[in-house]
Amino acid sequence: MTAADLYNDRILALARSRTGAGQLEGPCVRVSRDNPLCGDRISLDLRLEGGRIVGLAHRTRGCLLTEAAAALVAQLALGMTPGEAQALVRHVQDLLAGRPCASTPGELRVFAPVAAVKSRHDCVLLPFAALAEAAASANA
Amino acid sequence: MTAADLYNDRILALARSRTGAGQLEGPCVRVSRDNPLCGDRISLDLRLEGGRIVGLAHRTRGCLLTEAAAALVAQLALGMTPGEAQALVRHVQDLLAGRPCASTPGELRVFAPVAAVKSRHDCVLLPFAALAEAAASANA
Amino acid sequence: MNSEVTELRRAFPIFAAVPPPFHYLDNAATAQICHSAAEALHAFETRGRANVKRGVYRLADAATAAFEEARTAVAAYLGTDDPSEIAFTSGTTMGLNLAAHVLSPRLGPGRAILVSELEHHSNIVPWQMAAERTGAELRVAPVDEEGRLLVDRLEALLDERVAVVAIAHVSNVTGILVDVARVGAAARAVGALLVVDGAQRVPHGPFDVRALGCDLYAFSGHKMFAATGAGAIWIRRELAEELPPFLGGGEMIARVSFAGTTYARPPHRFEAGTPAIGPVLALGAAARWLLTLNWQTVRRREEALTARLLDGLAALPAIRILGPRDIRDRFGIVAFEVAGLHAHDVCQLLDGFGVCTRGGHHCAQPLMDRFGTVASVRASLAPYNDEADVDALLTGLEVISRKFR
Amino acid sequence: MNSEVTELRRAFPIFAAVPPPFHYLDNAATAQICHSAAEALHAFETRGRANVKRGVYRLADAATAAFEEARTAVAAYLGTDDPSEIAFTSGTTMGLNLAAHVLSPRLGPGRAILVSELEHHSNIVPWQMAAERTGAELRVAPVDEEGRLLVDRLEALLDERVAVVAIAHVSNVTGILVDVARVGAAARAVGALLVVDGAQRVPHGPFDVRALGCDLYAFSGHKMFAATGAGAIWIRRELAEELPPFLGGGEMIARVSFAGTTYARPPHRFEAGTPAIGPVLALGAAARWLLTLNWQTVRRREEALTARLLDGLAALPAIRILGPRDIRDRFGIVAFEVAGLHAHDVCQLLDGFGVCTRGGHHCAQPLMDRFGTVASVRASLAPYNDEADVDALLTGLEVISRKFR
Ligand SMILES: Cc1ncc(COP(=O)(O)O)c(C=O)c1O
Ligand SMILES: Cc1ncc(COP(=O)(O)O)c(C=O)c1O
Repeated sequence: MTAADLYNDRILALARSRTGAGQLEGPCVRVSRDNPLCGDRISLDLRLEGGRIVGLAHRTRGCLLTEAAAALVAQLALGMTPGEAQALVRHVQDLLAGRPCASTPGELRVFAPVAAVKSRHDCVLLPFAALAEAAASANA
Repeated sequence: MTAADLYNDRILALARSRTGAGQLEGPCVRVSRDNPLCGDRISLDLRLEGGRIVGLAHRTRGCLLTEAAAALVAQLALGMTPGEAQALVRHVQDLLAGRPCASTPGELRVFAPVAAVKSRHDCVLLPFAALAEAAASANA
Repeated sequence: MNSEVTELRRAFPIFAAVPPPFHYLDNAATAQICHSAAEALHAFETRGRANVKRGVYRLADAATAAFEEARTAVAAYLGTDDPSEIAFTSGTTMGLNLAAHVLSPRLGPGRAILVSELEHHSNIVPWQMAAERTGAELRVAPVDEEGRLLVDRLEALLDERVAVVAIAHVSNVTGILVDVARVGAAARAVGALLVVDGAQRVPHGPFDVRALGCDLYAFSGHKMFAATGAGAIWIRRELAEELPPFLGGGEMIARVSFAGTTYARPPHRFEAGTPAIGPVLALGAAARWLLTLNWQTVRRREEALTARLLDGLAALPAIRILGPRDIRDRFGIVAFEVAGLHAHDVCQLLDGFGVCTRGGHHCAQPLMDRFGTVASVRASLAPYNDEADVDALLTGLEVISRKFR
Repeated sequence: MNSEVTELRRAFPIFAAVPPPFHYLDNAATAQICHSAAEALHAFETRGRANVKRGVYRLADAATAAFEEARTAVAAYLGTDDPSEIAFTSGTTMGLNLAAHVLSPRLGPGRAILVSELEHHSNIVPWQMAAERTGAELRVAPVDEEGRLLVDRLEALLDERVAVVAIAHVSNVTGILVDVARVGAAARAVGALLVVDGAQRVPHGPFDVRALGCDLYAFSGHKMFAATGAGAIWIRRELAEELPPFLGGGEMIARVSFAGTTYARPPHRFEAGTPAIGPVLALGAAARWLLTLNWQTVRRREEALTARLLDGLAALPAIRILGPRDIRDRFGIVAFEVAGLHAHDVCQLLDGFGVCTRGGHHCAQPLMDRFGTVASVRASLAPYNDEADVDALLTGLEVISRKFR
């Protein structure tokens, strides 16, 4: 693993895309999570209709990896059921543990190089964990 | 240094002599000291007349080295001035530090092998420290 | 020498370094370090040194990963797969002090702490201090004349005022194994928490800490063939989440401000400041290595050696064994007196035979008081000991008591 | 490379182990271990292991003697010839927690503790906890926009209610040297005790701790080129005799009984349980080795390097230095931000150039708040650093800010 692998063009492009940055108007589920080790933080809004995610927005203050992950969360989650959204975090965990499974969405594999850098796993996980928490409470 | 050097015949003979074991009748200075690391303890009585030590007795519960040192203290101190008695402990300290001086009483040299075993220095020092304390307060 | 033992000894660098005769029987004070622990320590300090928990460069990332792997290994040794139940400390003493502090909010006037008469000072003094600090009462469960905990008497001292029971798993003087599961059940019945001093149990093989029914379990790395400077405390997950921190500093916080500080979750809440990283890695390596041994064989050999030691001591005229004469529910730790000789003299003279033993009160003065003595000699076994070690001790004692009494 | 530095580097095993490029600039987090410390540690653990303070056999006697010699060496490094003023701890954090606990009897409602805004969490959280425990007030002396302590403001906060002042000798974020002697005089004038966090001062050469006019002085071995797992606290002799113990356990007692326990004299009163013997011996060896260096030369080189670093950073467009731009009263620690880039990303990318730096709040969130930021990158120097290290950092930053912002 080199820094160039970690900060590959796709991750940089994701981070710069700022997909989903902002906040939802109207009723939604809102969760905030932070990473106590570095102080990074995400605040995520989620709206469900007919059992599907129809709106997602986030305010993220974090490193490039967290920003990229937040953008990917915003891309992937729309249209998912809460269960599918919750499953994403486990797929990311498996990927970072170096054992992605066959059903891991291909888009997540952009984070495969992070597997080698344990101290950055939480950076990637933060937005996915926030999504899972929001999806769980939206479903409750 | 071997155990045989440490427990040489002269030290054993001193310890077994129990010189000075017992207690003084009548007015005297009495001090007690213990060695917190091993729980050994000496209680020492001292009587001065005309600026000289004329009586000394001790109750000692200790190892062979402490017993031998207590016996030697009882042998040496009689007839000494308080100042001479107080000087003994410094001579023993120098001896144990491996730098005896010319004026160190020859009798003390029986403890020279103990210099090599730091953990036993306090065993030898205990009776001498008690003597110094008693001499100082008898003199006060 | 037994060939299994010969092979085991190769895993301990000290035996290649100290010339014979070298009969190391002071394992209860500190055991020798195993090769894998020494190598983990040395490799980290000289080739992989970086601080843990925050750094992102490769050296720091690798150090952090290794640190967390050590946690996983120690958890595995205690039979749990939840590493967050393991907080690293500097040793058993620190762990027990941590326990006494984090449990203090449960203490106060009208509440009680129950310890036993067989405890090491490290499992007495922190509770005396906690009692003084909080106004709680300190109760003491007695032992019988062999030093066995009187569990009935302990149970009789348990009522709903008792908030904490603190007890050794194995005595460091007699090697007696305490029936912690029974104590735990009795403690739970009155709502008390159970703190176990595991210092002398952990070197004798892996076990299932959850099955003991205790709440906190403290131990030292240096007694389990790792380095000096690190130990650990296991804290039951559900309890750990509720407990306050003990020490304050870096790495144990979520956010610090003068308006108010919030704390990290377990185990980090209990790990303030830079940990003893090298010694922790050694502890993890030792745990991993110990897990590869065949403990049935090791235990059987230890029992046979303990019996040989007890029988040999009983055959010597001037010896008084403190504690039981049999090997029932005990590990290989035997304390004894030599009539007419001071314990320190005996140890010093035994050193002349290349035999390393400990003399003194073994930091268990209340138990010494119970045995009616001030000091004793203690021989304690490890898997690398064999018949030659025990026989050297017995021969030495025979000569010494003939010559010096 | 400077030939003096080349020679110095040979005294640090890491440089033979990690292939170039390797520019270690994370010394404020943990410094690399010097050869003599590594050897003292390894020799003790693998060839000389025995517990200290009680054993009489040769191995134990030698361990105890070496342990006390380490105490003497550390005392000498601090300019005192009274080793009983040195108590070994597991590190700065532990030392400061010890201070906060042993001084607690002097705290209470109506009393105050004074710290500063530039402190490391280890010198904040223990005092917040002490304030909460005792009902004392916590006062905070502010710093200016460069992070320099406003000593006038500190003095204005001092009145006879203040029982303890706790302050860093050198900031771990800006490298600023605090005028401890002036703070000490002001503290004494109101009868307050002064506790100094010396973690970042001790790696920069010997000094006279008594001349500082403080009462307790805590530091870590791993930051002064020794091993992880041990540090020390200096406690002024007369004060130490009066203070209660902190942790309870073996070796810190005079006599234990359930009727009442009495404590050993300093320093043993403050050293409960088996110490981190190997790491302590390493600390002693490091102190002895450091005393052989020519510190005038070392300091001059560090100043020149610090200036080169500051100038280089100032020349880069996107960099904001946190703290002073000059080298007056500061050591080689420099924190900075790269506009538009997160500190962790910068550190990760610098690692690609073989440059090891730290990113984050550096356990000094209040100071980060003062600087109006959350995280920064920190480069910190040691005697083995040279121009090549600083230049690699500057080149890396230049490339990174060009490519990734
Ligand atoms: C100023 C300061 N104080 C205290 C500490 C804490 O030291 P340790 O983590 O070794 O306990 C540090 C180091 O992180 C520091 O820089
Ligand atoms: C039963 C018991 N508890 C506690 C301790 C203290 O362990 P440490 O000195 O490693 O903190 C010991 C060892 O001395 C022990 O045998």
